Amino acid sequence: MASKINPAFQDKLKKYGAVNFNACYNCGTCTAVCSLSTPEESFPREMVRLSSLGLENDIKSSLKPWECYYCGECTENCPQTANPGELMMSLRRWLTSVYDWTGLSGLLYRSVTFTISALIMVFIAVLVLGNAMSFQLAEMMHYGHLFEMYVVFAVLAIIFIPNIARMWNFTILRPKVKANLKIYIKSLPDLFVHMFTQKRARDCDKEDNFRWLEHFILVLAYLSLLFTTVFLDWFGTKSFFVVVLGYVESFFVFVITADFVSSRIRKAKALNKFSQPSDWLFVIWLMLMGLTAFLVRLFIDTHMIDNNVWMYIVHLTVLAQWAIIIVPFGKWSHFLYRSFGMYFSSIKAASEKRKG
Amino acid sequence: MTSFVKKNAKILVFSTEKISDPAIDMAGLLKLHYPPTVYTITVPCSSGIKPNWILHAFEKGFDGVFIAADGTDCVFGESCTEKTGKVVAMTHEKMKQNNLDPARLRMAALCSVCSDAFVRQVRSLNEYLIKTRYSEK
Amino acid sequence: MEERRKKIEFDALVIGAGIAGGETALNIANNGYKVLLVEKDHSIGGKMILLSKVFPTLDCAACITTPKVSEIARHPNITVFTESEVTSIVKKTESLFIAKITKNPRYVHVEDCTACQLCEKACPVSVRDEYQFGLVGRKAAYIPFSIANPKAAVIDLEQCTLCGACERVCPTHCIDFTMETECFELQVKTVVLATGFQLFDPLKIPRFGYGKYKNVVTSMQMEREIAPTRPYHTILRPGDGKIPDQIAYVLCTGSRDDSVGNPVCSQVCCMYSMKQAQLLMGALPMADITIYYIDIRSFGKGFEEFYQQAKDMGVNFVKGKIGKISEKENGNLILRYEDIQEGIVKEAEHDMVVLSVGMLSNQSVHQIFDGEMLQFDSLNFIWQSDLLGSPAKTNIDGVFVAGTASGPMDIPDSILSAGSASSEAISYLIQH
Amino acid sequence: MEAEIGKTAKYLRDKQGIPEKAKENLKEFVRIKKALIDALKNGEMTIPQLSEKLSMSKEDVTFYLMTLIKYGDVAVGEIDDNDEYFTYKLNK
Amino acid sequence: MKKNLGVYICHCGGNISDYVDVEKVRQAIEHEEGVVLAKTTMFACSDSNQKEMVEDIHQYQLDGVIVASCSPKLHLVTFRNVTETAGLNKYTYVHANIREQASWAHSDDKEGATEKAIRLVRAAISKSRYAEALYPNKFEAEKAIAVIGAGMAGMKAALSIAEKNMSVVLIEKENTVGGHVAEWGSLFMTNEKGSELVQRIHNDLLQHENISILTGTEVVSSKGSIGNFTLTLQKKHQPVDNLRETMEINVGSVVIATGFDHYIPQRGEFSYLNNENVISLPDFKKLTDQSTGKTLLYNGKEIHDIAYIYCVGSRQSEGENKYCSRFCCISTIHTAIETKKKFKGIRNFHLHRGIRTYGKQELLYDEALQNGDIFIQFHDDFPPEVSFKNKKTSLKVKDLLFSDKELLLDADLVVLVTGMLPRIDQSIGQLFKLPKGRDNFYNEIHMKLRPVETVIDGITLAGTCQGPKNISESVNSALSAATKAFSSISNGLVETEPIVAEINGNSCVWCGECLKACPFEAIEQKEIDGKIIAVVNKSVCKGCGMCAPVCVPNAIDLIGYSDKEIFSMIDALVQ
Repeated sequence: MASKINPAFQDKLKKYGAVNFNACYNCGTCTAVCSLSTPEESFPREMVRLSSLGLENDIKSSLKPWECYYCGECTENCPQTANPGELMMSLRRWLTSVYDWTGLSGLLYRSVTFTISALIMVFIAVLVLGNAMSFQLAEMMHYGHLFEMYVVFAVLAIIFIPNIARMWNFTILRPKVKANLKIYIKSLPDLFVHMFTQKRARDCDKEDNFRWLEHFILVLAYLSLLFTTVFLDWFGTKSFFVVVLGYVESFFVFVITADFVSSRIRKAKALNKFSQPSDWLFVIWLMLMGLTAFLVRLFIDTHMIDNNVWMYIVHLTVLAQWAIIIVPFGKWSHFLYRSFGMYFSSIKAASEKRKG
Repeated sequence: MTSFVKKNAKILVFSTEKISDPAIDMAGLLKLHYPPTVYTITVPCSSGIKPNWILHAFEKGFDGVFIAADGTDCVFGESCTEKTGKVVAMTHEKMKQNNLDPARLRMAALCSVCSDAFVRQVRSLNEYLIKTRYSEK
Repeated sequence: MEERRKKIEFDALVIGAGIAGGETALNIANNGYKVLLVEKDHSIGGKMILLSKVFPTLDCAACITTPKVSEIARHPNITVFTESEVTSIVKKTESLFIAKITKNPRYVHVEDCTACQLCEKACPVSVRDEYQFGLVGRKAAYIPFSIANPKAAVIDLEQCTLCGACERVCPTHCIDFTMETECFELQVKTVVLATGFQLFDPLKIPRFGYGKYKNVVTSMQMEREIAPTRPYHTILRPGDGKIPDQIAYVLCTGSRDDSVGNPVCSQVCCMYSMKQAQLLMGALPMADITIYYIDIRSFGKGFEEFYQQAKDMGVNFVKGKIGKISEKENGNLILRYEDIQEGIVKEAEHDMVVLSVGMLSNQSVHQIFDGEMLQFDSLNFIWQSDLLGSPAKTNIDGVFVAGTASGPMDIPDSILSAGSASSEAISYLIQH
Repeated sequence: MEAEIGKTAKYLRDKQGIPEKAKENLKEFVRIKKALIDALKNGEMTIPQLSEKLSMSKEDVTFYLMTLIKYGDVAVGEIDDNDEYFTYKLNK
Repeated sequence: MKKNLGVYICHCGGNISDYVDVEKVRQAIEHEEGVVLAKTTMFACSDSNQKEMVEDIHQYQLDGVIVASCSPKLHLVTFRNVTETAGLNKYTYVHANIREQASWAHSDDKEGATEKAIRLVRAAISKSRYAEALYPNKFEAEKAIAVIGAGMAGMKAALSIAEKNMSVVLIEKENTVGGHVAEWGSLFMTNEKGSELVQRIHNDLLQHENISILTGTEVVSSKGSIGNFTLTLQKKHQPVDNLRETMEINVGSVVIATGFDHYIPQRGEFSYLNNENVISLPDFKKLTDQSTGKTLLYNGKEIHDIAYIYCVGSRQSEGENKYCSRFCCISTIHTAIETKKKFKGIRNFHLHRGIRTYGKQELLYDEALQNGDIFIQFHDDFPPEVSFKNKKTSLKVKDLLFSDKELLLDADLVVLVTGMLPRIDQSIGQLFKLPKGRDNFYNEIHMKLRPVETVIDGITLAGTCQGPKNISESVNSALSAATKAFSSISNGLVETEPIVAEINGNSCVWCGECLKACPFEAIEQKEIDGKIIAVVNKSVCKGCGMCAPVCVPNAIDLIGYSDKEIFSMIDALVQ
């Protein structure tokens, strides 16, 4: 079927951070140097081509952006400095906004003003709520904990489940991928393996596994910290074990994210050269999350918290911003979409295979 | 006639200044050996070789004649190939009339670095001539 | 040193004795002007004299270059300084340039040397031969190559053990280790820069494995392998002496590549690769040749027809630039690329890989101008101040540029550019 | 002139000595040349065979062998049945 | 016949003497008829031996010299110069090659090599007996040059000749100068306007007194050869006066700069002429140059989306034009960039067959890409389809860069990127009998050795009449042609090689075979003493000898290669 070219898409994509990708003269170096690219799934040049031609539907139905772990080799070796790595990143941002039924995701990516306003509004809301409770620590911590618990389910139910359904619609249903339930079940392990191990990232940079390891630990630390605070009530627990666990988890979270931030500042690698506001937001808030949680518990254990309620307010603000803005609409969601991307792509592969 | 035992046929080569002569020179430079009874007369262009020169050579005792033609490299234009061909055809005709084996005259286009080809050509002509002219001796 | 500077006077100074410089010198000299032709190498004829055959006519490079070169060497109005460098040029007045030239010692009196090669036989030292691009050895006392001009021995003093064997066998006593650097101060009316280009060094692209994998060679090395004055007895892999039968060409090695600082096209690589492919098919009838390209640029007279001819001969053209090369145990190479037409990443095995390296600017003249400075373009080629109206003019009145010193060019274009520069120089000499 | 014609090398040697690099290089070449020529005394060999026998890398064998052919010490023999490798022998 | 011959046999420091017994050679020939001196020498080419040869020539009153040494390619000229220094005519010198063709070629057979060397020297001696003194053919040349065609190449050629203080006649059949370039707007690489560039060069031309510019003038006939051409010029018919003015000019050399024609697409080729929104590149360039508004208007309609279809009339697999026109890729890309800069809301779509922006032109290709221009490469066999429905022009194309995906686009304007054709009016070529190449452009002698000269001495090619070129390439070629034309006649004399064909008037019966064989038209029919015979025009003959074998009465000899010389050599080789 013939597709209509739409050059206007180039400008749209640039708002999501894509740099210079239209300089591509289609030599294929990026695809050839990419260690994740295979004969079955060759990228990123195809995505660059689709983006230049503005074939939105093809991009929407593609899972390739999620298969890229941005090692930056394509960008380093691109003879036209067309930055295919950053294009793939931008496509992920754009896809996030396409999957998101609320449309907020796109606004966050495209507009810094909107992002800052949203952050400020959450901060004000925390202050207003705090004021309503006369800044009583115990009460605030109680409602804070309840908020944590409900927000996890709310985000999942209201935002993520519909969005992932949309993603499934774009990538599986509409392209008419024929897959039966057996395939869906059989492919399920891929979802969890990728979600928790990010094992593809290891293949990404074969010589240097450190980044993957850092990432892996961060994911584990973050998820278990979430579990520890929400379900084990870290701030309220008396269990020595839980307290220590929380310390260790939050320590890892802020140390590793601090390292990420510093490498972004140094722009050491190709993948760090073109950071967008959304990237900064993600790592800095994650770092703040770890740090403030660590400090809050430390204040509790050193009995300083009663005289330093502000510490908890800071933590709660960061937490609320994180949970309401960054997790559902920001870069956090990539973590989920990427895992589902791998899942869908393995379903696709299985159905292809069945077709012969 | 000379007294030494004849092992090789006497071959006269007409080569050209700009094209085939350098190839023959290079055959020497690269020490690609060929029979020493191969002698070269250099002319400007292979299409200027007269049939009566060739007949004279046979008459005086040459066993074979080889024209190292310019081919399409000729500095005087592309018609050289065709004209050299005509000279050979004319000479073959006259050789038949004089009861000479036309195969004693051969022609091949040699580029200016075709040393290997030259050596191959004269060796093969030499073998042919030895077989046909000296086998009974 | 200053006081020993010999003063000399010419009408024109031509720097660089490749084909462009040589043609320029001949044109000027044919009109009765005295020309000094300065060449830093031991032999004139530049890079062309080292080539095998040239596209699209496939006539041999030596057959074209050697008559030109001997015409230059013999010309009564041309003086050739080999192993010499111009160290400074100052424009004093309109049509008066003062140039300083350093002539390095060759340790052989060229006029007495008969190129008998006895010194070469006697010399015990063996080092890599730069005229064969390192594929084979040469002696420390040597004749650069068989069609070099001047055809005379050179002593490589850096590698020489000063045993004196060459000197003892030399029948004409032309070897002289007491030779020293000579310095000249030159007065000329006009200057032509024909300093040519430099080949891209593929070590700058580590993922192609040049230097590490021995069966990855540059196109210039392959050029030597197929030239009549070749380094080996036939075409062989330098890694183990095997006759190759699956040869790959990697186009745009160091051209059209911003990541190595050379974003422009070198104009000649597509064509010379196709030419080598055709010659290789002639020499190795069983060999398969594959050319990996981005775009085939066969734009000149007879070039497109040449491209079609290569396709008809069975040269395999694949659209897609090579991304990485890796080596197998047997010395064969795995090339990874995206087949652009199919959009699929593929790997192909070849037993020899030729990197078609591009042309870079030669920056040797960049610093020599004093006073009025010479200008260069963004790629450090000499800037053409009136590209469309007078392509040979530089920003300095009376200084002209010929050949690849102003940008990548093939041989016919270089010769035309030399014609243009000599025309400007002659006009300048007549007018001043 | 201080140096006598035909003895200028000695003059320069006395004046500035011999570069260490050149001496090393000559020693290396003489050693490899001897090894290759000794190996070929027993009969014709291919490059992979020589490489194995002398425990030298194939590219080094190729380089030095080709150099010895150029200098006239070694000659080219026959090609093997697979049309892959030539054998090499001593000249004369 | 010469009497006193001197023979030198060279050792070449062992290169010859290791395999050829040079002393035996010397002994074998020292008693040959006429040989008064036979010497061996270590290095014949050495300075000392050259000096000795000069002395010998004087002392022994030699009138012929033979050196048996290396290939004549190396030292023929050296020894010719030695004999000339000694006062002999250099053509009396004969060279025998006993290195490349004896000692080296037969290093496996010393006896055979020596025997061969003896025979080669004998043959050289035989030839030397007949070698006559020859003198180059010299004649006076007209010190003026005609340049035909006043486009960029012609104007620059004329200017460059005039700068060398030689008179030039610049002839242009149109009424204005500047050719195609004058019609163009901004030019690539410099962004100067075509008309401004032409104006600039024209002003320079007008500064020179020794240039006459004849516009509206055609060359109708040509006579003569290098040094002395007579051209008949005709003022083009003007509607006002019925008189057709003709004039004759005499020049020593002619520069042909007749340029090219644009390819005109056929009706229906990509809907050309069937759809008013399909135009050629030259027309599009004119349109953008002449439009002054903020938006680009064509037929009153705003233009935003422009599709360029490349290689129209070039690289044809079916048609006649197999060649690449070289300038069109970059010209289109530059035009696209300029159009985007000049007008609002322009989007460019390039439908090409591989972009050929060679050299620094690549930077412009990059700029176009950065501008967001879309490049789609189509297969040679699947050209884009142009359709016209509901007043909308749309294109369908399979993209080779994207797995042959079929793409659709709407375009307000389709620009056919037309290539260069050799001039349809070939009258100048016919007039001068210029040879043409496979592409039908005029052909040079040799692309690398003599890229602007033709097989007709005195006629050089400048610019695109020889093949597609861009402006700076045309100018380079024009200046090269100017240099060659100027150098050939600048001293007022023309010299040609003395080795030419000679016709024995007594034997000639004029059958015309030689005229047919001659590739240079050097043979003329002449009546001498009431007999019609063939004569050789020495200034045109190149000495190939092609006429000799075809002469039925054997009346033609090439000087230096006469029957008696060749016979004597054969005799010497075989005796």
